[in-house]
Formats: sequence, structure tokens, C-alpha cells
Amino acid sequence: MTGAINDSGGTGTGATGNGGGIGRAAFEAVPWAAGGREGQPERLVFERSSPGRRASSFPDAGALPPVDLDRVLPAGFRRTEPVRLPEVSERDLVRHYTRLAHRNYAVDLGFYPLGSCTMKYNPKVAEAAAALPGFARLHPAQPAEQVQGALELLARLEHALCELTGLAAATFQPAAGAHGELTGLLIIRAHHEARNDPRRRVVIPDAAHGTNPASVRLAGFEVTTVASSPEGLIDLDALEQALDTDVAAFMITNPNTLGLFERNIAQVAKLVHRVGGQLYYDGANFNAILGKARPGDMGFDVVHLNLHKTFATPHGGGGPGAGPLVVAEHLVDFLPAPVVVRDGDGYRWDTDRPRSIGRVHGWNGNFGILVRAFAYLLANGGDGLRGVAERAVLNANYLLERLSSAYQLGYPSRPVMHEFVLSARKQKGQGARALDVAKGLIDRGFHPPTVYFPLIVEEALMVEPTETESVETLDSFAEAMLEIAAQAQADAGPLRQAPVTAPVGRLDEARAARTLVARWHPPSEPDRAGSDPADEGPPDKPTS
Amino acid sequence: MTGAINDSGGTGTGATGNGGGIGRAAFEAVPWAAGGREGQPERLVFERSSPGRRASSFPDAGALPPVDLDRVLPAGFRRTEPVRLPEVSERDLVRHYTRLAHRNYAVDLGFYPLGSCTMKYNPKVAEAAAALPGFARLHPAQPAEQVQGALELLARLEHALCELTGLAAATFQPAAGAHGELTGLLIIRAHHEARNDPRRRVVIPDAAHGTNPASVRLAGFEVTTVASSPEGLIDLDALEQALDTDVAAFMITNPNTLGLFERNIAQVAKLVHRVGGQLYYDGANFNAILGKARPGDMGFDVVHLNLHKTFATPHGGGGPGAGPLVVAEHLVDFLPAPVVVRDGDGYRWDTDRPRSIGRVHGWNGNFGILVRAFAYLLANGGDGLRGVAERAVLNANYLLERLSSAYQLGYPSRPVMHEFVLSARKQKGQGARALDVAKGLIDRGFHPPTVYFPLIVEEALMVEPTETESVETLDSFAEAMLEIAAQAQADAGPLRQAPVTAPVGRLDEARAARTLVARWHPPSEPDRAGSDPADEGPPDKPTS
Amino acid sequence: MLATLGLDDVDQLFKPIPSDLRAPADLDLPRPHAEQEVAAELGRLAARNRHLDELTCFLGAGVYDHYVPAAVWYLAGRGEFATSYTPYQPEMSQGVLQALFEYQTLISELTGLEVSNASLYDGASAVAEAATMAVAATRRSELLVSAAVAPRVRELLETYSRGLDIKLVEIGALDGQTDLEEVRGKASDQTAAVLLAQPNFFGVVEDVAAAAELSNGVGARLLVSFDPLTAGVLEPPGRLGADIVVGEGQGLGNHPNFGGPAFGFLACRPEDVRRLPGRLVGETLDTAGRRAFVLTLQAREQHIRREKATSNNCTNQTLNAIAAAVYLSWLGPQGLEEVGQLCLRAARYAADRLARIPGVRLAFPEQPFVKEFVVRLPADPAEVSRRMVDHGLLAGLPLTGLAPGLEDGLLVAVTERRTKADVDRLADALAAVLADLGADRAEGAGDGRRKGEEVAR
Amino acid sequence: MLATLGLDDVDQLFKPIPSDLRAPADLDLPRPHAEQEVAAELGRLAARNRHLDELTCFLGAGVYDHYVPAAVWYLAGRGEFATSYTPYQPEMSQGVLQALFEYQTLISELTGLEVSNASLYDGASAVAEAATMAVAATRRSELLVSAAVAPRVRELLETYSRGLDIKLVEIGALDGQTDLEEVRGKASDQTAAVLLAQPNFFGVVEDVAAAAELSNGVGARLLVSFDPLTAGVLEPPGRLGADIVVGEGQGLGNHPNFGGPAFGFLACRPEDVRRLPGRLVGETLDTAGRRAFVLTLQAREQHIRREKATSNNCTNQTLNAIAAAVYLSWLGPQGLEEVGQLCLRAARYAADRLARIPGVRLAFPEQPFVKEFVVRLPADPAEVSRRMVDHGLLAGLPLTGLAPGLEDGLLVAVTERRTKADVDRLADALAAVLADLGADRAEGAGDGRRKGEEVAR
Ligand SMILES: Cc1ncc(COP(=O)(O)O)c(C=O)c1O
Ligand SMILES: Cc1ncc(COP(=O)(O)O)c(C=O)c1O
Repeated sequence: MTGAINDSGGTGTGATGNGGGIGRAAFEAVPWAAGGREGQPERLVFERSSPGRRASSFPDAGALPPVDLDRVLPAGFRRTEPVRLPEVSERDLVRHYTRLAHRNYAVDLGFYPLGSCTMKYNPKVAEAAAALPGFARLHPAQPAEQVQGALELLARLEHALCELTGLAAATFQPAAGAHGELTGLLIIRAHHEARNDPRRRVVIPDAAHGTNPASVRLAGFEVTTVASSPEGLIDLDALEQALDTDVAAFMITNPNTLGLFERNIAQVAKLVHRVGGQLYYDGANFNAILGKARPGDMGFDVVHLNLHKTFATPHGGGGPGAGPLVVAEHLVDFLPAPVVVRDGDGYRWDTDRPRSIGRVHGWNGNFGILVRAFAYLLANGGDGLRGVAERAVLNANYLLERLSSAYQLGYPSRPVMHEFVLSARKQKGQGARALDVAKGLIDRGFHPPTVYFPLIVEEALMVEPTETESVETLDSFAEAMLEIAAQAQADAGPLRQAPVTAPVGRLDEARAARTLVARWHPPSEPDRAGSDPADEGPPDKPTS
Repeated sequence: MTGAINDSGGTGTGATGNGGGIGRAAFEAVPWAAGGREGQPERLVFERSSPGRRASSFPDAGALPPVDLDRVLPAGFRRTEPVRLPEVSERDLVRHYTRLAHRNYAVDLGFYPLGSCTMKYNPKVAEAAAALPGFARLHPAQPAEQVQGALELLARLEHALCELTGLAAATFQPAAGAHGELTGLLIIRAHHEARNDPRRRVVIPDAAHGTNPASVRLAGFEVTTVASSPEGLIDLDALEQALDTDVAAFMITNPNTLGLFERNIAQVAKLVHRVGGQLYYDGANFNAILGKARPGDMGFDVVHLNLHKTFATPHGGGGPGAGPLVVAEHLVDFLPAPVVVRDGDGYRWDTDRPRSIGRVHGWNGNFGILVRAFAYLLANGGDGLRGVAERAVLNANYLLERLSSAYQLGYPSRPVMHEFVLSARKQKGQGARALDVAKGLIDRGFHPPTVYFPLIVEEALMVEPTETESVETLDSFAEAMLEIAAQAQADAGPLRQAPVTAPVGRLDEARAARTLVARWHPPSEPDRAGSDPADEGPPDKPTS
Repeated sequence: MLATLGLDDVDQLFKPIPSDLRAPADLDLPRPHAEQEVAAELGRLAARNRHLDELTCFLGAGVYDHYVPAAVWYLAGRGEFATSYTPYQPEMSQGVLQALFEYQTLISELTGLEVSNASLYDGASAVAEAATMAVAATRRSELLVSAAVAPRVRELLETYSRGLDIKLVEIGALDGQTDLEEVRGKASDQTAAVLLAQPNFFGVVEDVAAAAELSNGVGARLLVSFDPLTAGVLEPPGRLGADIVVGEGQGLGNHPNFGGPAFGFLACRPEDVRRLPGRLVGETLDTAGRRAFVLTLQAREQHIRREKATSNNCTNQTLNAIAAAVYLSWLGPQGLEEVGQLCLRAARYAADRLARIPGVRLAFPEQPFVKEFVVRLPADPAEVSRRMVDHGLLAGLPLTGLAPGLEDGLLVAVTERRTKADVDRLADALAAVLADLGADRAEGAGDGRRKGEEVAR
Repeated sequence: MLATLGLDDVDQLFKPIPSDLRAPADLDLPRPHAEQEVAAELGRLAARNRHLDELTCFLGAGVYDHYVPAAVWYLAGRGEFATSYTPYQPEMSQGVLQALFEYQTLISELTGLEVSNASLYDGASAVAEAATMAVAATRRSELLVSAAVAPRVRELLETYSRGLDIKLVEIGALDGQTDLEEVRGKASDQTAAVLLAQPNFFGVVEDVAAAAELSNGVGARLLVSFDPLTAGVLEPPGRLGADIVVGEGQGLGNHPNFGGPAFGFLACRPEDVRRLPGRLVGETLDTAGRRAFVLTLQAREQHIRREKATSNNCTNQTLNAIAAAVYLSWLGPQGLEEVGQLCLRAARYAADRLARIPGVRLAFPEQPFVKEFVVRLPADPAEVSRRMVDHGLLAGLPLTGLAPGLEDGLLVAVTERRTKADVDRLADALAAVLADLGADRAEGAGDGRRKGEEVAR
């Protein structure tokens, strides 16, 4: 059916006027009170469904010769019942998602100091660039001669990442940081195997992000964890103990997840390389040293970068990101194929990479994110990027200074780099856990820091302000945090009830896991998933 | 200065931590409670300003030869002090306007039954089309051979409007309905003058929209008002009395502003034409008869259409719109020049129009709105447009039926067409005026109808649901209206306090007029406008 | 729904329309198109236009290729702004109202006058509205209009003046600048206002202060149509004595859009606020004492005052005005200055380069200009422009037929988007085109500095 | 700020970095660019690509030119969605959470399986995640992989299998369809899973039900990589016995984006939910008893279970999944069916037209297909495709080097965007190109119906 944009369907159904109460009206009405105890939820799109209504329109199939389905498609292959997609108009859709958007916090609305996630402001020129048909409407299988602009962009971005990391070559296939980790570890595996020196273990610090050990396992290695020093740094003795010739790699971030720069990094590299191990740099914290110091110069062999963090591409409610992997000269041959190479005046895909570990993505990675990152690179330039690191570190230290009277620092070392980890130990004693502090911040209009990560800090509050926030914002946030600390001291009760102004109150997370409902069912059907109470996870789940 | 996207400026200013109260934090925080008594306003962009901060960046002027200002621009011509634009980052801007957006109701959020304004849903494919560089990035002075696609669009849209109105040719220069009115009246003036029969008066009904008499005056005519019949239609006797050979035109909408079709329209046309007058059709209500009846067939000589109403282009918080004017054969020569004409296989601008009244717009009117209207035309097609009228009229009559138990109809005639006018006469007796009913609707999440228009209905509530609303929405709205009627009956007090859930409570409109503050001033400067209490306007101002 | 109404066919609701007035069934209208067909057809039409991302633009004449930052329509295009209407219900329209209040403040700053309305249709109709204001304020009917005001604007004034009781008197331009001696001669106690453009149609900067003195001398208003993007280098007319400042707002964050939508602005002194056309937003308080914004002084407007209203405006260009507010806040004071400086430098460089081409000369070499200027060509400007398109360039506006005495003129605009390389390309292409036309050997070649004669009388 | 910290130079904060590890000052990085320069440079690069608004696309192979409705990115692109992150704080993230809950429901409907996660990187990595699940669930390590699964996907599986304890065993394709007899022969109590694509790489519809019977017979899981846009005509694999259904979500409202971002989906039976990789949103209640949504069963995930997690996924492709949810709600059940029917009709018409060209024949004329198919050409497919670009056409994917025995193959995809006129243009251009190449007189010409031989062993 084609055409009419007005509301289709529903014309014939007589309204019975079922119940004149506020309930129904409230559903159709706009929830001004998106916040607060009176806030009304937005129905599911399925609950807006009305038979025969639709937003889509398609050309009349009649222009094409008819097809006898029985002849061309065996009955057993054919759909038997209609898929139960919602039946809504475009108007319904737009209102539904606009209202859902009003129930969601974001960087475009305010401060989002989620530690380790680098929630910086996302410049809009990058969005506009990525939406150009010359990028968004490229098919990944178009031959190189049709996509020279895209290949040039990749080559120039690769060059910049190599400059910034001090390494030799990159792959853009990894779609996120964790994807980069797996890719890097597979390369390390291939490196050792190529030398007939297969190894089984990868060492990580106890402060590592969860993706690190998970990637180690996916790459077929075993995890060896080393404890941090009392200063919150790598314990060189412990590391030396953990290292032997079965160690494929040591995998860390620098600055580490406490926001501290590993000043013994040169020593660390020497130790790791002495046993033939490779040094892996988790680039989640690269923002702190952008243009100021280079992993390659520190002795790292493999680096993944989270462009969605350091290069300011929006996080999309959880993704997409991009996790390109940059490696030292001796690992270049192992990069996933194909890679972009110069070819006379232009560029081409090099597929002839016999030592490559092979693909880790169906195509070329999250190209659209790379376009945004390239726009960010151009906008800042080398000088701007250095300024990014400086301002990020300044903001973190300033905010820490403003908070340190009321909250303890997880590990006492200072200055910190781009982020810092507080402990709500004291507040816990007063009856308000880190989670309660977080929920109190929601009521005060801020996104909370990461909580309960890294695991080595009790009641952790991991704060990363980023360079894109102003001193006014940092001050406002500090005041909210101090107010919460004062509240905890006076009476922690209200914090345990928080939030009360958000679109919903505190959620029963245990219930969600216990009676898993992972999809909507029509009222006539029972939920079918079911679950296992063991799966619910600890109440102090890390959030990063 | 170029480049860095991070927060510039402000780095050096030490934060003094002035006052740890909630006030400051609340400013930076996101107002979840956009609604309700605790809602915090969003600061003005000027109040976010911080010296040295900026969002813009420009290439280094150093690439161009320097200019000695003293040589090229006399000192007296040159700016002496910097313009006090706000100094904010792009982050500030984005947060500011995103938060302002959250404080604004819109069709994308819900039902907007503002009578006479035809607030239908705006299909998004039209927005995408208008944003194409091939339309948005055309310079209006490009010669015709470079803009054949644009001219083809105009020619085809003109043809469709002629078909729909039953008239001969159109101009797209008028930027809105009222602009079309002025254009049409100037054409009528030119027509009479060309016949050496200059005339002084234009007759309008007492139910006419305010733009009608205002346009009449701007076109140099005097206004003669005729009262409506008790049925709410044109009083033929009164009309006949008002008509003589000094009457240039009779200007009406059909259906009229009560939502009633003037069934004696053929008779009316005969009377007007008998004295040599022209019949003007104000197209604000064209949605009711789209494809069902044509002004030209009824005897109208001049028609303006409000494409932003009937052709679903968004109203933009007050504009832009488009008010093309369509005229009968005998008036074609008077259309503003230039007009698009065929030229072999293509199109060109015809500027050789000696009888033209001349330009009414600097260029080609609101072309971007015409692109949207053309997209809407294609999407619906002839059949779809007829369906639009049918569903608009059905929705209005259905909603009227649901409301008629609680509210009186301004004039008792039924069926109505696309809209209807209720009177809150009964509620006024109970202590709730039309305005209070309107504010009560805000608390229930709906945009109110137009109030206090047309002037001939006491306590008017003018409801235009449009065809794009579903029966569920109409039912919800009806329930809210009935609830308000019940509330008025029980105790009108709360309605007089409404709204209490909106971003702000009821405003002191008299104060705004009495002590006019029409711009922000820095705290150090007094407001300079001043005003006159006489200017404040009546409390029962029409809203359409 | 039909059942609720006791009907079985929706057509029954149309019975008030006499059957002989029903539309024929066979109207020649398009068939309904699926969304992908709409997109394809509009895409096809758009592709048949040569736009400013393809052609390097030196065409101006009132609509300019200034840069539109990505944030502007990202924000102004949000559904909450775009799909709302005039904020008649202020409690649920604070977003639009506050944005307009900020807009008014920004326009006030740019123009140097206290009160700005909330937008008008375009720069040309804004001039007519200003004229109406001046006539009402002075109760006089003569308008002295500089011949250096854009022809399109003067045409529109002519049209509007048919209905209004306004007599237009043209003031000539001497060497591209309004002849103030002629103003002095013609100004009288009949004069309601004097109208200038700043910079004027030829790009020349006018002496607003001197014009203000002359107007004030006879009790007339000075109306100035001002290019707001020059406010970074030029003193705002309001500070130089102009009484009403209007202008085209397109350059402030709006795409050229083939001429619209953009918006017109209008600012005046507090004394004239009761004669202000269009919407006006004012500050007030809500019941809880919170600052809030509302449409105010509505008694000027058509929906209340009807035939006595200050204008007939209802729907205006709010969304474009909001875009301008976003743009100006993006720009900031330094940005405004930089735009002005970039235009000035690039325009002067372009004038220099072009004037060195054999046969090409500046029309008004002695006059100050800041972003646009006229060159005289040794060949038909329209033909030259046509050929320049083959070099990917929109060279400017041929003045043939637009300005007496400048039949050989080309009006060239240079915005901050034009790089030195763009200007070099323009000059090289022009030289090549003229050589092709054999015009480089024409009379006057090389004499790029000859004094322009009086034009546009 | 520095003063608060008692510093006078921000560089003092970098003192923990040993000075010999400071980056050199002369890194070869771009200079800072003004926004208009960024836009210009990106515009220049974009203009150096030939995109699908310029070329009519019959290229598919996993990424398709399906229509993306205007509403999809108008909504998904809103800042509240785009600039938020993983909804760790559910009380302020209900927008993303509810959108994902709806997404999960929609994927469940399309696949015919109860539980969907909240997205994975892409369709290829989703296959690897499914394999990992199957291995964990069965505690077996052999994966029977059809040769009719896309080569890129098989390459990725190969890469991932280096780290996982998975043995890949290839199953051949007979006449373009997975050889189920070979599955029967190779399936054993070592078999963790059987992997098919539906439709497969050659566009051929597989017999999922039969494959499910064979897999179940040996206690193995059946994994199917499914094209969700065919769900309007094909029975969802979950209903035919597949245990885990994955796929590439690009066609669901996402632009091709040169291969990404789009997203992978994964759905499974409730029994396998504890082994599900990635985020999962569940329903719950808030303190006031209101329905709300929250990330759940997080004990599967890396941030809690660390090396024992079901996968290492953290950042995923949420925004693309939200776009898919908007798209599917836009589509509705009728729309899904219509897309399927349009693709089917247009593809069959295209196959018919192409097979009539002398020298061209269908590779698998007896096999069912619904939107993509292989033709054999009498000339080098890559050379032919190159020449087709001059006709404004992307003719398809040359199979040379991708599928043994199909060196002369061209994989042609026909979506609902392709009109009859487009197909006619394709056929006419192909005939012309082949004539140019002198290939229309080659052996086999006119025999468009010859039975395809066994391929892709
Ligand atoms: C320290 C650290 N490592 C790795 C990751 C994983 O990166 P991604 O989410 O891009 O997969 C994160 C992200 O949250 C992180 O903070
Ligand atoms: C009946 C009527 N006439 C004329 C107008 C004026 O149209 P516009 O606002 O487009 O100038 C309106 C608009 O509100 C109207 O309702």
C-alpha cells in the first residue's frame, strides 16, 4: 500500500469510551512530570499498536511481474503467521521516541563524569560529516577506485594514531575497546606461535577493567592477576614474580584505573620484554596523555584506542564505538587483513597478508565512527590534542581538590591524571553506600561517577570530568557532592530513598534477574523466559 | 582563532566556591522536574557567558594579505565597542537549547488541537527533502539553467494547487497566510484600477480572523464588517446591504471560523460579482475540503493557501510558513513577478509582466516550505488528500460528539467540518473561564484549543483535531475535557490555579506589558524599554 | 467512530456542501507515492540543481554563503521547536519564548537599538514594515529612498506603497554612495523617513551618522537596512543615530534555501515600541515568582487590534530566528569580529586580484567596502558568469538591467568561507574567460583604478 | 583553577611522567582546523567516493541498500540517545532501556526465539559469539560450518577459533545449497553445532527444518545466520528448530556506512540465557511499583564475571539497535511482508531478465531465492562490474576467488528500492557491456537455464 500520511486504520472502530478516569488520558498526555513521584511511564510501542495502522508505505508491487509463490518457494520455507510487529503510525513513533528521549540523561543535557568512560562533549560537525552520503551511503564491497576518499581518510587517521602512540601501523576493524583487546591478544598469540614459542599466560593487574580478563580468556590464554602496590601502582616485585617465559603479555592501562600514571613503566617494559613477553596498552585512559607521552616510547608493543572516548564520538546509549589497534613494527604482519596501503597517487586494500590473524569484523569496522574521529582530529590538530590532555588532567585535579574534604581518596597518591577514585567508606559508616551517593546525585541533576570500580577500592566512586567541562560545572557538581556528604552525616535515610525526582524511583534489580522478563508479550501470553536467582549479580556491581 | 573543541577560556579563573547552596548546583543540573512547583528555570544564554569562552572557530586570517583598516575604512564607520554576544562553548549551547527544548510542547510530543491552525503531524521525509543541498544550498539569484529541478518543483506544485482550488495560476512569494492576503488584496486593487473602477471597501464577516481586517487596511481599503446569521453563517441580507459598487471584495473562509460550511456560497458569489466585487478565499480552513470541493467552482476569484497548515509543514514555533496565492484567469496578469513558466523542455522565470503588482518578497518566498509541501503532495496524492479532508471532518465530528454533553456548542449547527467552537459559558458561570479550562488541559498533558476566537462566541474554545490524530488520542483528550468540566462543576478553584505541573505556573501577563522587558541587560544596566499600561491587551486575548 | 456518529459513510458529513459544488473526481493530481518514491523523486529534482557545495560562491546581493555551523540546525531543528506553533500558551512554551527573548537581545546588540521584534518574513518586507512604522510615527507620508538600496527591496516597497499612503522619492547614488546632498535638498517636513542600506547594494559603506543628522534635522526617522554579519567591523546603525534598523537575517545561521525561509529583523527605540509590527516577547513572573517569558504588547497585533493593528503579521519566521540566536551565541563577540575581518580581508584581496586583470576595473575604487564590491567587465557580465560556471564558480551578480550606468558591472561577494585559493581561482578563471572572449584586449584594459562615474540615478 | 591547586603551569600536573618519556614536540599531526575547514575537508573526501545515491545498487552480500525511512535517524539521532552511554543508572536512562527492551522483543519476533540480547558488533562477530555459546552449552568443540556461509564470516570464525577451543569442519554446498547429507555424515557426539546462513551467501534458501532435525539428532545446536529483512516471506529459523539465531542488522534502518556501524543480533532459547553474550534488558518495578527497565543477568558479563564472562563485550551497537527498533515499528507486520514480497518479485524479475542475455545464466536455476542470486557471466565479473559503473550501476559482487567453481559468478542483490526500470537498466547495460567485450557470442550463450554444478567445496 502506498501513500497517505494521515492516520490510517482505526477509522472504523467505535470508541466505547471505556472508563473516563485519568489513567487513559495520562497515557496519551505528555508527561510534564517526567520526573518525580507523579511521573507517568511511557507505554511500550506494542501497547500503542492498533490493528491496521502503519507508518510504512511501499510502491505497488504490481509494477513487477507477479510471482507464483507455490512455484518459487516451497511451502515449508514460507512464513506461516504474521510477525507481531507493532501497528503504529509515524506520528505514534515520533511521539513515542521523543517522549522516551525526554526520559534519558545524556551529555547533551549535562555533566556525565562516568569514570573510565570519558564522556566528553561530542562536537556536532563530526555528526554532520558522518551523515554525508559520500560516507554513510558507501557499500563496503565497492572496489577501491570508487572509494578513494574513504581510504584516504583511513590512511590519514592511521598515520595520526601511529604518531600519537609512537607505533607503526593500525587496523580499524575492532568495533570497540574490548574488540581491540581480543584482536591485540590474538596478534600476540600469533607472534609467539610464529616464533615457535607458544605461551599460555597473560598477566593483568587487579585493578584491570573486566574486559581485560575476559578478552584474555577469549584469546585462549589464562589470566594471572597481580596485586597493586599500596601506592596504587604496579608492584614491581609482584610483577617480577609473575613473569616467566610462559607469559605472553602484560596488559595494563597507563594511567591506570586509579587515574595514576605508572611512573615505573620503563622498568616494567624491561621486565616484560626480558622474559619475551609483549606489553599491551589498554587505551581507555589515553585521554590523559594525548600528545604528552606515547605508549610506544614507554615500551608498549600493542595499543588499542577507544575512539569513542578519546576522540569524542558519541557513545550512543552503549555504542557504537571504535577500538582500532596500533602495533609496533614487529607485529605489523599479523594485523587483520585487509589493510589500506598507498598505491601510486591513491590507496588500495592490501589483502595479500599471509601472516595476518584474519578478520575480526565482517567489513571495515565502524567506519562512521572513524569519520567522526577524523573530524575531531582535524578540529583539534596536534596542539589541540595536547590541550585536551592538559585540561582533562587539570579538571580532574581541581575537582578532586574540591571534593577531598568530604570524601576519601581510594589511594592517596597525587596529582592524579584525568580521573580519580574516591571511596565512600566514611559515608558507608554513616549509612550511605557509594550507590546511595550515586542516586543522590541523580536527584541533584547529575549523572553519577562510575561506582564499585576498580574493585580494589572499597565503595569506589570513580570520577572522570573530562576536558570539555567548565569550572562552573565542576563547582556545581562539587557542591552537589558536598551536600550529599553533609546529608549522609546528618541523616543518610533520604539518600537511601533516592532518587525521588528522576523519571522512576530506585529499581528492584533483583526482581528483574529473578523473574526474567526480557521481552514484551501480548497480555494473552505468559512470559516464557524464566530465570535463576543465582544470576542476579552482586548489588555492588561495577558500572563502567 | 582555530580549532580546539574542548572548553576554551575560563581555565585561569580560580573558583571561589561562592555559596555552597543548592541554587548554583540547580542551575548546572538537569531539571528533571521540568514540570511542577520545584521546576528550575534554565538560565539565559547570556547568564552562561564566561569571558574568553567560545564555540566558533575560523581560519587564520593570516593566509590573506593584511589590510590597513585606517586606510580602507574611515574611523567613524568602524565598530567602537565589541558587541556583547554571549561567550559560551558549543557544549554550553547544546545543553542550553536541549534543555529549552525540554521545556516546550510540540506536535512531536502530543495532541495540539489549536483551532484554525491545523496542527497536523509533520512527516519527516519532507524535512529530509528540504535539507538536501540541492535545495537548501541554492542561491536565489542563480540563473534558471542552474536550478531546473527547483523550477520544475514550483511548476508542478503550482499545477496541483490550481487543480485543488479550481483556479488558473499561483505565486509562491507570500511567506504566510497574512502575506498572501495582502498580496491578493493588492491584486484586487490593481484589477479594479486597471478597469478604471477604483474601490474603497472590503467586506468581511464579524467572525473573520484578525489578519483579514489588518490586511485590508494594509492594502489601502476600509473594512466593512457584516454580522453572522444566528446559524453562524453569512447573513445574506446583511451582505446584500453591505455590497455596493465601492466594494472591492468580500473576504471569507469556507468553512468559516465556526467550522461551518457556507452552503449559500454560490448565492454569495453571485451577489458579490453582481456589484463587480471580487470574492476572496482565506485558505486557513482548506483542510476541510481538500479534494472534496474547490473554491474556484464556488465562485472565488482569489485564494491564499496556508501550506504550513493544509500541507503539513511544521509551524516552527510560529513560522516559517508559506501562503501561496492562487487566482482566476482574469487576475493572472497581476501576480507578483517573476513567475515560473515552461520554456521548451525546461522552465524559466518570466520577468516581463507589465501588469504585475510587483514583488511582495525579496526572492522566491519560503522555498524550503514549498519543498516540504510538494513532498506531502506526492506522498498523499489526489486520493490521499481527499482522505485527509474526510478524516479531518470525521475526527472533528467525533470529538464534538464526545464533548457535547459537557460543553455548549457556540452555534448549534451540525455536522461541523474540520473544527468546531465550544463555549465555556456554562463553566464560566461555575467560576472557570475558557482560559481556566485551557490551563487545566496543560496540567493534563494536552495543548489547549484556541481560546477567545472567533470573537462572536462567548468564552470560545475552538477545537481542530486534524486528521492525523487517532481515536485513542481523541478519547484521551475528551476524557481530560470532561474531567475538567466535572472539576468546574465541583469546584472551579483548582482550575483557576492551573497549570501546576507545567515548567512554570500561570504567568503575570499584565506585568510583562506594564514593565516591558524585551531584552536581557547585564546586571549593571537598567532595563531601558519602559512601556504603557494601556498596551497590555485584554485578558481574553484570542490565541490563533 | 462513524458508529458513534450514527453514520455509515464519512461522506455523509460533507452534506453541507451542495452537490453541484463537489470537486470533480478526475483532478489531475499525482498518485500517492510511497515514502521511498517521495525521497527518490525529490532527490532527482534536487540533483537537477547546481548548488553551493558544488560551485564556489561569490554571489551575494543580499543572500550570502556564510558558514552554517553544525550545531545550529542540530538544535533549531529539534522537534520541540520545529513542530510547535506561536507560544500562545506560555506555560508550555517556555523553550520557544526564552529562545526568542534571547534572539531579541542579540538583535538589539547587533543593531544598537533597544527593542527587537521576534522576526518578520524577510529583509525586504521588513523595510516595508519599517516604512509603515515611520509613517505612523511621524504622520508624514514621504519616504526618501536611496537608489543604492537593492532593486528587489525597492520593488517591494513600491508594491507595498500601493496600499499604504506612502510616497517614494528616490535619492541618487554618487560614486556608489547615497548622495546626501540630495537628501539635504529633498528632506522636508513632509519627510517621514530616509532609507539607506548599510553596506548598500553596491557593497559601499554609507555614512549613517551624516544621514541621521539630516533626517533628525527635519524630524524624520532614519531607516537603515543593515547586514548583521558586518557588525563585527561596522558600527551598528543604531549607535550612529538610525531610528529603525531592519535587515535580512539569512546570513545568521540560515542556508540560502533558494531565497527562503530565512527571516527579517526589525529593531527600534523604546519610543516606537507601540508601533512595532509582529510578535514581541517580554519577561515576567509566574505564580511562584519565577522568571518566565510571554508574548507581550499584543494590543499592537492583528488578533486584538484587527484593522488598527501595526501590521498583519501572524505566522512569522520564528524557527529561523531561533537558528540565528543559536548562530550568534556560537559566534560570540570574537567570532563576529573574525567573520567581519575575514570577509574584509578576502574581499579586498579579491578586489585587488580582479582589478589587475586586463580590462577589469573596480567601479568605485575610492569607496570603503567590507565584503562585496562591483567590478566593471570588458564583456557582458551575464555571459562571463555563465562561462565561469564551467570553472565551478558563481562569479557574482551581473548588474545589467539592475543599475543604470553599471551595465558592465558584476557584484562580487566574498564571505569568510572563501579562501585565498578560492579567490585566486576566481581571478584566474575570470582572466581565462575574458581571454576566451577576446575581451582582455578591450578598451580600458589594465586601468583598474579609474574613478567610477555616477551610477544608479 | 590552577590557583586553587597552588600551581602556575598545568604542565606541573604531568610530573609523574618521567621526562624522558615525554612525547616529542614535533609529532606529524594536522594543524588545528576551524569548523568550516573541517566541514570542507570532510566534504572533499566524501565527494571522492561514489555513493549509493549516485549509483543504482545491486550489490549486497550481507549489506543491502534497503530504504531507511526519514523518521529513523530523526529519532535515533536525538542527543538524549546518541550522547548517553550504557544505562548503568537506570533511573535516568529509561529512554534507552525501554527502547532496547522493545528492540529485544522485535528481534525475538523476527527470529522466533524468546530471548534477544541488546546487540553485538556485527553479524559476523555474532556468529562467533553464537559458536562460543554452543561450545559452552554442549561442552563439545566441533562446529560444522556450511560452505554457503559468507566467506567473510567464515574468515572471522577462523580468526576467533584460534583463541577458542573450536574445531571448524566445512560442509560443502551442492547446487548452491548446504549439503545436508554431508552434515548427516559428519555430525557426531563431538558436534557442538551446525552453522547455516538463511538465505545463504548465494542467496539460496536453506532447509532449516531438516538441518535442525539432523543437529538435534546428535545433541548439537543449530545456529542460523538470518537476514531479518526476509522474515516477511521466510519462516523465522527459530520456529523451524534453530537454537541460536544471529544476523547482521544493517538492513534494519541502518545506512551501509561502508560496513559499519550497523549491528549484530543474537537470540536464543530461555535455556541458554545464562550463556548469552552482551547486555540484556529486563523488566522490573520501581519503589512506587511502576514498570521500569534495567540491565539484568549482569553476572554473565565481563564487569562482574571477568575471565569467566560469557563474552568480553562492553561497548556494543546500542544506537544502531535503537534505529532498528524504530525501523521495525515503522515497518509493521504488513510492511515487513511487503518488503519481502517486493524483494522477491524484483529479484525474480531481475533473474529472468539477466538469464535471457546471451551468455548469461543462473548459477542455481532450480533453487529457491528471495532477494539475491548468482549469475554466471561469459566474461570476467570484476571487469564487467567495473564497466557497469559507467552506466551508473553497481551490478553485484564478483565471486572470483570467493567461491570455488563460481569464478564466473556475479552475486546480484535486489531490494525493495529497485524498480522495474532499474532492473531493465541493469539488464540492458549488462547486455551492452557484454557486447562491448565481445562476450555475448561466447560459449553457452542463450542457455540461461543450465543446471549449476556443485560449487564451493
Ligand atoms: C579501562 C577500560 N578498558 C577497556 C574498556 C572496554 O572498552 P569498550 O567498552 O570500548 O569495549 C573500558 C570501557 O569501558 C575501560 O574503561
Ligand atoms: C482563519 C485564518 N486566517 C488567516 C490566518 C493567517 O495565516 P498566517 O498565520 O499563515 O499568516 C490564520 C492563521 O492563523 C487563520 O487561522
